[in-house]
Amino acid sequence: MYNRILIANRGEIALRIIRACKELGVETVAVFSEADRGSAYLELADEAYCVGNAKSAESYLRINQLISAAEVSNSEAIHPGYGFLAENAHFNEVCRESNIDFIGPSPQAMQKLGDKNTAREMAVQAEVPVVPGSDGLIEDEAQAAKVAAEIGYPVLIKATAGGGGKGMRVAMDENELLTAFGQARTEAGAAFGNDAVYLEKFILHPRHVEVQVLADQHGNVVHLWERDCTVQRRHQKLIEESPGPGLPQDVRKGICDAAVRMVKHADYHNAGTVEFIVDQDDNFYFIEVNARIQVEHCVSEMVTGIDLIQQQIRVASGEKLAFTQEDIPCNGVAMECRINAEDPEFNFRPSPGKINQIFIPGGMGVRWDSHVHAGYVVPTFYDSMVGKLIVHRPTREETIATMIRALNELRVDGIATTAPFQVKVLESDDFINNRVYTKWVEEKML
Amino acid sequence: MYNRILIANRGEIALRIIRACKELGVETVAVFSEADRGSAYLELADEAYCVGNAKSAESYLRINQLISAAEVSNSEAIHPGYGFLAENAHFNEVCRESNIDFIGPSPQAMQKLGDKNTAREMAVQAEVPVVPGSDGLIEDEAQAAKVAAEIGYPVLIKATAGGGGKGMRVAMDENELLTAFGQARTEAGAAFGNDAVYLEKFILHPRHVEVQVLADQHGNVVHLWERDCTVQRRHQKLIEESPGPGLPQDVRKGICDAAVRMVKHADYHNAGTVEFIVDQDDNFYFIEVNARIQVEHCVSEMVTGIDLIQQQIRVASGEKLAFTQEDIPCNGVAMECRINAEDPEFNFRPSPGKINQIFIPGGMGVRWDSHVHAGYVVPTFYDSMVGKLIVHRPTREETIATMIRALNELRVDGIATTAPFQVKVLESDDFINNRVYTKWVEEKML
Amino acid sequence: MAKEKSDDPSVFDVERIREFIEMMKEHELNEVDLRQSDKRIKLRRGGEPMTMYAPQMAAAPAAAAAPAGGGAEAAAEEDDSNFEYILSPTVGTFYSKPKPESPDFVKAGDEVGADSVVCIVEAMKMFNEIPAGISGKIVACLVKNEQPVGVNDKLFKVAPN
Amino acid sequence: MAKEKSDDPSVFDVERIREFIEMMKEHELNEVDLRQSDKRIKLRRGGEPMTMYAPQMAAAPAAAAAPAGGGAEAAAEEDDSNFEYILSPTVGTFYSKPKPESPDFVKAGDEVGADSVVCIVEAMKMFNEIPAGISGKIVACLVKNEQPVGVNDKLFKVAPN
Repeated sequence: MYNRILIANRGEIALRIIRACKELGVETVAVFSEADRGSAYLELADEAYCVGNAKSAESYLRINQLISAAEVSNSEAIHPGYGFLAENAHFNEVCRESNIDFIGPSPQAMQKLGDKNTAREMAVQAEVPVVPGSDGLIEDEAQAAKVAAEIGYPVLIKATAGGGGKGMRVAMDENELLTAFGQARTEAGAAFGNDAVYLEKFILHPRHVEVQVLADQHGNVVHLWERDCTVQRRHQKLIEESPGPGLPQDVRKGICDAAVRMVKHADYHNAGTVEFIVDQDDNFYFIEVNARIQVEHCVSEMVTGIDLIQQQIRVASGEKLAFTQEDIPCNGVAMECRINAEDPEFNFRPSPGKINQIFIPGGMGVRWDSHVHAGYVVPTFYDSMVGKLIVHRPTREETIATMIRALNELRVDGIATTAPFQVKVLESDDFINNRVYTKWVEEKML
Repeated sequence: MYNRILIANRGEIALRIIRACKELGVETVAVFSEADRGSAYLELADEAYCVGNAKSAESYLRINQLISAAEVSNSEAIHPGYGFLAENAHFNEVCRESNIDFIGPSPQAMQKLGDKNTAREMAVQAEVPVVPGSDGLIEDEAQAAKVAAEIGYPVLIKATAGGGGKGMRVAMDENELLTAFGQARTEAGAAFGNDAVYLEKFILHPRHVEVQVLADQHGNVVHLWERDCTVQRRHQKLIEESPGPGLPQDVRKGICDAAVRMVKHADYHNAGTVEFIVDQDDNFYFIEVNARIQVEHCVSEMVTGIDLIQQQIRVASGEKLAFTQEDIPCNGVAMECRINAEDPEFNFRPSPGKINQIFIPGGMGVRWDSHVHAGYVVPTFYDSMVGKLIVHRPTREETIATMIRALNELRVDGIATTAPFQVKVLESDDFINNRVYTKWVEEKML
Repeated sequence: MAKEKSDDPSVFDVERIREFIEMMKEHELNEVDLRQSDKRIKLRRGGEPMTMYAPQMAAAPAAAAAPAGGGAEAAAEEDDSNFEYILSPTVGTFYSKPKPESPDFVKAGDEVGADSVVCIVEAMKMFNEIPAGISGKIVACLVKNEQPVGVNDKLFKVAPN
Repeated sequence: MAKEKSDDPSVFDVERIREFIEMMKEHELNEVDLRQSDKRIKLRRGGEPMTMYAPQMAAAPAAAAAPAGGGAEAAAEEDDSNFEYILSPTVGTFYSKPKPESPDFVKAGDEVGADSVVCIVEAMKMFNEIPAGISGKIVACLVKNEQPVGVNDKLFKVAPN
């Protein structure tokens, strides 16, 4: 086990990692930008170094400053958290070249899985179902029309380098396809400097289901069950839960086993998430692998009792997993609401600024993960998430009731938060009766 | 189920009850003294009424004001919380005469169990082991000497109306007994206006172990396992945990079954606690029954997943228990630290006043039950407890590590708290290796 | 108020401000806001604003949610402090009249003496006649008939003689 | 402003403002707002105390835990503001001398020019010579030889010319 690690991140996840380290008896080195100077959570670290100005590019993304901080502080490993450099294979490599462990997968695995097209090919090899579509890139309209005819309309045109919906087009028939094809390429070229696109079947009203996996460096791979993250707004997850509501047991087993196959095939170690979409007949299709810890990891922690951050550090340091798949329970129902400094009354516009007063929810079944406090100023430079409210109760009904109770208890004076909107979602018939889909928020709640 | 209940209490437990009610869909009516006017938790209630001045005797103990508040607010039941009128059989009776349910046992059961001597007799009838001693009161020195010779020295002289150590004397031999007997009587008479005393065997270095029980009004009684509350300072519990560390399984079963026998024999319903002392050979002896919810109920909630306050309200309203003994798990290890506004640096002197700033611990395995926030003023008039820090992890080792981490995270600016002292206890070899006893804090830590 | 007492110092008078501030500290006031014609003296002290804990509940319980030291603050909200209040001595139901068919004990404008009965607060079947406690003119009745009230809830606003 | 009582100085009177400010500090006031006819004096200060988040760490990282806007506050601690600081442009190890056996680049009392090298900060095997950036007299070296430093940590205190 390490004596000391550096945390190349900020805010909630930096605090989360500090907590895990304290419980493991590992010393922590924090880094911070001028915008985060003086934040309370930095005091909990054993050391803290300023790495630059408020802008991420001038602080949390400065690889040389982060490596220097690790070296002067004698840190043996770096935990990247999520966001920033968490999925940057180059940073991953520089760490290892500097004889500092990167707490995550190998740069090679990260690279392979980072490219959607390669990842899809690996999935097929691992016999993980993928959305029917072109195997590889589409060169021209003619090929597009041919493939579309094979897989059947409606079809989706996607940019291989894409993300966040850019370079994406739906075509209901061949006419639409021929126009959309050009548009998608142009948009992709502009957005990513890479206009390569591919085709796949368009799935109506899908759910987003992902599987938490954990792998050591000795070939042992386990899953910590699935998370349903279907409630999203513009691809931003708002509510996550485990287990996936309404998933038949055989589908659960199938999707979790598929995730383990995928990770084994990619020769992947540390924590990761395999993302799927599930159609209305409970068929699941591989989407991508997130080669890092995720914001919503806490819901898997609650149902399994396993501290994922501690496990990340253990396996990175070379330890074998201390448990097998059979040892991993799935108790009750856990749910997480991301509390963002955004104003749902005004189209979720960012609401940074000073928190004059805050009443933090607590009590039976409630977990609160956040670095904020009365007097804390939410900076304008970073992600708008100010905290995560997690609830764990025996049944989904109880979990929803407690989450609503806790969201109503949370009172923040000085900034607006998404909490009131999340209450509306939790009270809606569609959510309670599990009739949501990835575009549900935009189509039914806004 | 009730539509609306009144909460005849304040602070942490008032908030705890409001939370349970919100999750049950029951409306709440809070009461408050002038000292608590404007406290944040009152806003969470559907209504709130001032019942008088800061002094408890002029507000939270004013039965007529509380009943009036229940009547004008159309409350169907009153939850007394703990302390104040929670074990006042007269208040219990007045509620029922006013056609308001008292959320707790019957006044008769409360009365019987309230008298130590009667309770002891009932224990004997229920075949619950009691500390060997005089069956009933000791009239004079001669009888005292005779009984002491039978049960063997050292012996303990106790006041039947006693509490808090008053009217208690240890005698190592007959000479000491003859002097101590008179002293104990005088002290008891002065303290309680009742100089009746009895004798029992003095147990060296006992542990305090109590069993949480829950009974409906249809004869169903279950236990929620035991709690070890051995770490006390002057009879004030500082740390509680479940399960009891180092208790052999057969002893656990024996003590829990005994508690259920006791409660059934007393024709008791609602939540209650049966207290025992356990000697160094793991023999357990009945001490008393607490006919109310207790501060430390949360540790039993964590290991069983059962919300005790919700259950109190359900059974009081006439519902049958929805589960049997076999359905009640005991998962992992839960521990609670009572955070008191006291300064351990200065002999635990009270430290009321304004909380300028507070950082509340959170994260994996941590539960925080408290009504305080930055800007809250801790009044001088009431109990010094400002919050409860509860941790639940798979093993005792992990639970201790997380509790230490969380206690160090808790920072309160403006008042002193017991947290630093509790860290010292948790880090001590005696606590880790389970070598503590009820006087351990005074003898080894102060 | 038009003609100002010549002994009334400028609002900028340092000594008077100091006295106000010491009063605020002594009585834990968060704010003092005094206005007269075109003059204003506004002073704020203490930590973070507690506005988030401002009243959110129905009339009677509203007082409950007023910030700590709410009494003082409530007073601060008044245009001036020339008024007093008749408070409820008990939790109960407020009755403005002895019988449903009879007129109110008092109405705005009535002169009352310390012993005049101004209302009844009923608690546990006991009908407590509430005396004004001060002599003066009723400015307003602050509670509706048959509304529940708590201890120290304001019942009437009075301009004392 | 024309007809102003002689005993009532201009709102711009520095002495009176100073008295107000001292009162505000002494009594923890957040705001003073005084108006009379067309005159107004409004003073605001501070938020709630963040003292609990004051530095608690070792020398180098100490800056880390300074309150937000710590720079300003640090300056406030100084008796006066006639000094400037040479800050570290990078995370690294501070070296006061080019070689272990050689003397320090600069010591207290030395005059430096903007281009004078005052120290080396080593990061990733790269030895960065740090220029003073201002000309003046070195008042103090604030970091020990071979001590780790972060971006913007204060290295030297300088009295500028």
